[in-house]
Amino acid sequence: MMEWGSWSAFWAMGGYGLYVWGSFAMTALAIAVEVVQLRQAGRQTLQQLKRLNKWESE
Amino acid sequence: MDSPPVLSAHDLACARGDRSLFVGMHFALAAGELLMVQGGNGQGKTSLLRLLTGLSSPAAGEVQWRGRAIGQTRETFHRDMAYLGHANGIKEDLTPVENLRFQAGLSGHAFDEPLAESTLRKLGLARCLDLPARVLSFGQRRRVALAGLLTAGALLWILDEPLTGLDVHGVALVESILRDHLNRGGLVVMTTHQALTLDGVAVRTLQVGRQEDA
Amino acid sequence: MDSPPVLSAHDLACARGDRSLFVGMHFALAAGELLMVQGGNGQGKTSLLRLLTGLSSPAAGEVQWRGRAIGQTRETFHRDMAYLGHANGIKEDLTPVENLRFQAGLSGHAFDEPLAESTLRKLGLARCLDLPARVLSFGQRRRVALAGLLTAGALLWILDEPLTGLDVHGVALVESILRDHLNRGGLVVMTTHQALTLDGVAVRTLQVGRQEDA
Amino acid sequence: MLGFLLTVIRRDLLLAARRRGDWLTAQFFFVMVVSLFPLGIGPEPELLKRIAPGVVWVAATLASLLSLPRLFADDHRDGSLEQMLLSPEPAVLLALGKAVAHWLIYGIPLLIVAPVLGIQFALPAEAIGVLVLSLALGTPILSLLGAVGAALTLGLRGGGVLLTLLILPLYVPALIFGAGAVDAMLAGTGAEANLSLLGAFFVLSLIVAPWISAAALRVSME
Amino acid sequence: MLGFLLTVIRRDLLLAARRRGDWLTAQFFFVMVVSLFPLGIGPEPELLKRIAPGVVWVAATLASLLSLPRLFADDHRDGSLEQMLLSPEPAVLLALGKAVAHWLIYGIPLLIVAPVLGIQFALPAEAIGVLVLSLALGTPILSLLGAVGAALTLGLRGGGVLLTLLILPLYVPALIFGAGAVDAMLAGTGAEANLSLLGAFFVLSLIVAPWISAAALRVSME
Amino acid sequence: MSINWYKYSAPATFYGLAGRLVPWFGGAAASLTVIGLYLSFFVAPTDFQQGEAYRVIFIHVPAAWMSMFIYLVMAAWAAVGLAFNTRLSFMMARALAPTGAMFTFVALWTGAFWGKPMWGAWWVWDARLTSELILLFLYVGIMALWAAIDDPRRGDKAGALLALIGAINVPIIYFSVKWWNTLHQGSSIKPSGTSMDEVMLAGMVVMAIAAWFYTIAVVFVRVRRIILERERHTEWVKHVLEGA
Ligand code: HEM
Ligand SMILES: Nc1ncnc2c1ncn2[C@@H]1O[C@H](COP(=O)(O)OP(=O)(O)OP(=O)(O)O)[C@@H](O)[C@H]1O
Ligand SMILES: Nc1ncnc2c1ncn2[C@@H]1O[C@H](COP(=O)(O)OP(=O)(O)OP(=O)(O)O)[C@@H](O)[C@H]1O
Ligand SMILES: [Mg+2]
Ligand SMILES: [Mg+2]
Repeated sequence: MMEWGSWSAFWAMGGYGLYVWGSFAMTALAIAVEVVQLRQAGRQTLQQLKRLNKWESE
Repeated sequence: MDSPPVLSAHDLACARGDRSLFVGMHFALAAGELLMVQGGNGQGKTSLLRLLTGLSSPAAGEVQWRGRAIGQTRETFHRDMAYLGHANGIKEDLTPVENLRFQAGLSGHAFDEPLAESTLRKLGLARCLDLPARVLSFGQRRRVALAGLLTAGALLWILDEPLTGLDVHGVALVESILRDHLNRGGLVVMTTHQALTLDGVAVRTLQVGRQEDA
Repeated sequence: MDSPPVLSAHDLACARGDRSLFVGMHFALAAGELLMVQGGNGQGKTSLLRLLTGLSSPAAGEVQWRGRAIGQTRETFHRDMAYLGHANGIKEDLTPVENLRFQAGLSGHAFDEPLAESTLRKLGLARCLDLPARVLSFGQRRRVALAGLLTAGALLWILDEPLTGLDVHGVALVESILRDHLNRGGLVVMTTHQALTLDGVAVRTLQVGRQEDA
Repeated sequence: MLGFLLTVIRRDLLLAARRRGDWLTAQFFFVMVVSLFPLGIGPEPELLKRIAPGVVWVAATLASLLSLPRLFADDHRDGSLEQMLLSPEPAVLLALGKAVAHWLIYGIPLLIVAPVLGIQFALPAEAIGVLVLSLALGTPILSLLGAVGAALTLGLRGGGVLLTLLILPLYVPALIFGAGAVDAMLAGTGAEANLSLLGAFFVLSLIVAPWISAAALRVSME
Repeated sequence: MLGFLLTVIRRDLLLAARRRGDWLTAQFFFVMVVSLFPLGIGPEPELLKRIAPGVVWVAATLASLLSLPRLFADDHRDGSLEQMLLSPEPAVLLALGKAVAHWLIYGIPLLIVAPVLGIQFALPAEAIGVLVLSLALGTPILSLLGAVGAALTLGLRGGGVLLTLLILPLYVPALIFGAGAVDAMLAGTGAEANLSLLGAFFVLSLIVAPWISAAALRVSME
Repeated sequence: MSINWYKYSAPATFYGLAGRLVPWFGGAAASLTVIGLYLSFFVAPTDFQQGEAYRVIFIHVPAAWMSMFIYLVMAAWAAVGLAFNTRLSFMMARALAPTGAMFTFVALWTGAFWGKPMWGAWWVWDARLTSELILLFLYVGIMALWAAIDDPRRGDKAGALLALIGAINVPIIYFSVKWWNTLHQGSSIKPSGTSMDEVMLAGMVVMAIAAWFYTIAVVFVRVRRIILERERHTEWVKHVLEGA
């Protein structure tokens, strides 16, 4: 905490906490959503393709 | 053994634009009978069938269902009747099964999914159950419409050229379906320009318009 | 007396969605010959015909017109070809004559009004010349589309179930029209599920898809 | 009865949902139409605030005009409208169900994005509240009256004139009361008067419009 | 070549004449949108004058959006689009002809009513002149780019709304330059810069858009 | 079995290659993000004008850059696909769009969260802001078009055409900065040099590179999924599926 005397000062961001953390949080959220969605879609696709291929080879 | 007429037309007349298509048409149809409406292109077969369904109203005369004018007994009549027109009445964005589900819902029956699927399979659509109707072939779409007819469980079928676009297997299938329906005491009013072999069932014919006219 | 092929397909393959309809299809058609494409509903006849017109492109292989791929000689090919699909391609708001007029304009011929009228009359539409196509019957609209085909004066006709909705007179008329066209050295590729009597002309058949499948 | 109504609604919703993200598309549509005005008019916030209610309301009207012609036309063309009219249930339920489904598809997304649009135009919070309220009362009117117009013009040649002359003037009161409510709020005079007029108009349309649409549908099918 | 182009145009004009209602809807919408603003905003002449160019331009954009979904859809459905693509003439002429016909049907009437609207908003005469000029250069852009969107969305569900989503971003420059020209005139800085940008954009669209629409049409027919 | 199926088609080769690269790019993105965040919060000094609020810059600017750059890359892939009809190009274009839209959204959001303390409004109709909003519309439009078309071949081409014609629009919108007097600040990194504090600049650049690596990793994962879907009838995909 070289610059920010304390954690609370760090979170307060000189009174702009809402705006700074609001921005960073939304960015983190957007990235998290993208990554999670990508994983789920990937897993779903694999399952679906396996099912389709099995179904077709019958 | 004359059974009483279930569907009858009395002195029916139809005009489209300023052309009179037919006047004074009479017929009576009893349970287990098929009425084959005959006539060349543009003679007024479709117009007649639409009168019978109640979608349009005649210039004169009336259509009766169990002795009452269909306008007065609309609800019962529409519960007992199923119509297949030149248009298939299926939604292109829905799969065959979904189409049947909504048709059932709209005509107020419970939907029996296994029955619907087996009907579709019987009609040769086993490989198309998951496809939207838009990508189906012309004949396959007609078959979906026919499946809707079968699952509707109606007593009276009004069919406007049901064979359009069907291949030979399809035609044979429709013949056997019609035979079953009639043997179970159903009624059919239909048109077609193709030859149909329907032995063992009571077929009446009705000529619309002048015969020599194309 | 083997005449050289005018229209030929080489190793054609077609896939719709993730279903392969046919692969390795070959045929060659000379002047005066008719190719009857056979197959049940949904086997890929329409898909094949659309490949032949150039509207869609094959997954593999190519279609040749006078020995050149149709993609390379598109203009000539489309000048020589006329297509009638499941849809009629006529505007409902225009009268039959107006429809033919614009069809001629769009395919770049001069429009011959007396010829167009006499063609329409020959097809049994004498009483419908002043009606917008919307009020015509199903079969009458198909006849208008056929009249468009006749007035187009093309060498190659690609016809997808031209008999849909036609009455018996209509079918006979189409038979005689086809015979004339072939005798004049024209080519025809067509499909139909109805029986057609075409004696005295060279008919080849081509099976699409598996035969036993509905 | 209720089952039939619900089936009609569910069917239209499913058809709309078939194109994934249809709903999202509708929302972006509103944001986009509304964003056009500042582009044309210029960026001054005071000016924009003044015109905001009118702009949002015009976007709502446009969306309904863009989508209404297809309300019955698709079903008419593929023959399923015939089939629905041949159902034993009364046609008025069909007309009502269609209008409700239309509102769910195009009205609700507008309600959801309206606050965002309000923020873009720097409207104060209570004005945004009134805006949403006015849309909640007003967009069903657009769907209900629009269904009448769509049914009347179905397949009719030159009937479009009738639609225009009939429906757009009917939309005008909704527009005036709706935008007026927000304006009044901004001007500090209270939005109740406008909102209750809008409410009355809504109840009236709900009672009358489905019957007229049903009758018009029957006529169009002849 | 020219004969083909003229046939395409004449055909669409005839069809529009048969269905007069359609284009009246768009005109009526245009006039209505523009006339509603004074109702919603109040009668201050200075304010109205400020927003007039933007409002007229936005209304023109929206009116063109109303009519675009049907540009190719009807021909697609009844199979005549297939027939036209099978013509020996190049598809780019078809796309161009369709866009020109669209402009004749929907653009020209806008030009005709625009002066009336200008007077309603108390615009000075020279500003009205610039307004008409900007519309004369700009509405063809709307038709040309709109044809691209219409071709891309052919046969897709939710056509109108999806179409809007696709082409409104493309309309933005026309809107900015068009409304900007009149604004500049009102501000006394001269409209030439904006008008010439608009002109350049028009030429660019005229050259590029028909090719892309033609390609999109072919893709849609596959 | 040691048959190398991957040799047989370009997407197959790429599938394997992308799979091997993903962890590297992902790892690099993560470590650069950590470094960048450290620079942003613990090294970069407080701005004398804006106070701490300026720290939004460390995501705002990289996100804004990425949003535009990804669009151009996507349009380039689309053009390549249309010109040479290469399947892989279309797949790349499809894989890029969601990430581009995500960065556009982030740029808008962070801009709004910066604008509120600085300008006193969440949103103003400034040229830069408006153009970014329109960029989002372009992305969403293209994705909506792709989603609306079932047939992949048709969808590829239609989306590519739209991406291309939209690309013509991007510079036009972008330069509209000049036609309006603008509240948003102009480019501070110019060919002639920079007007910015060096630490700040370093933080921004590190974050931007991290964003790039993240994009590459995510796009590779996505394109691998698309490849599998598209090529599911080929032998090599069946092989892959059995392995998975
Ligand atoms: C929703 C609102 C905003 C949007 C959409 C937005 C958009 C953008 C875009 C597209 C860029 C990249 C421009 C370039 O590379 O030249 C950018 C850069 C930048 N923005 Fe924003 N911005 C917004 C709000 C703000 C605010 C409120 C501030 C500060 C008060 C700000 C400060 C900056 C700075 C300093 C840059 C870097 C410029 C450079 O160095 O090139 N932005 N913004
Ligand atoms: N407004 C009108 N003016 C004049 N004639 C009309 C008008 N509307 C319809 N017709 C004619 O009425 C007839 C309608 O026939 P309908 O559709 O019932 O024939 P159809 O027997 O079913 O023929 P198809 O076998 O071709 O299906 C057509 O001959 C049509 O030309
Ligand atoms: N996206 C898709 N996925 C799977 N199958 C598809 C897809 N699109 C089309 N098909 C199938 O491709 C076939 C297309 O057939 P086509 O229309 O060429 O048949 P046809 O031989 O002309 O039949 P008909 O005699 O009924 O006209 C149909 O079986 C249809 O189910
Ligand atoms: Mg008929
Ligand atoms: Mg077919």
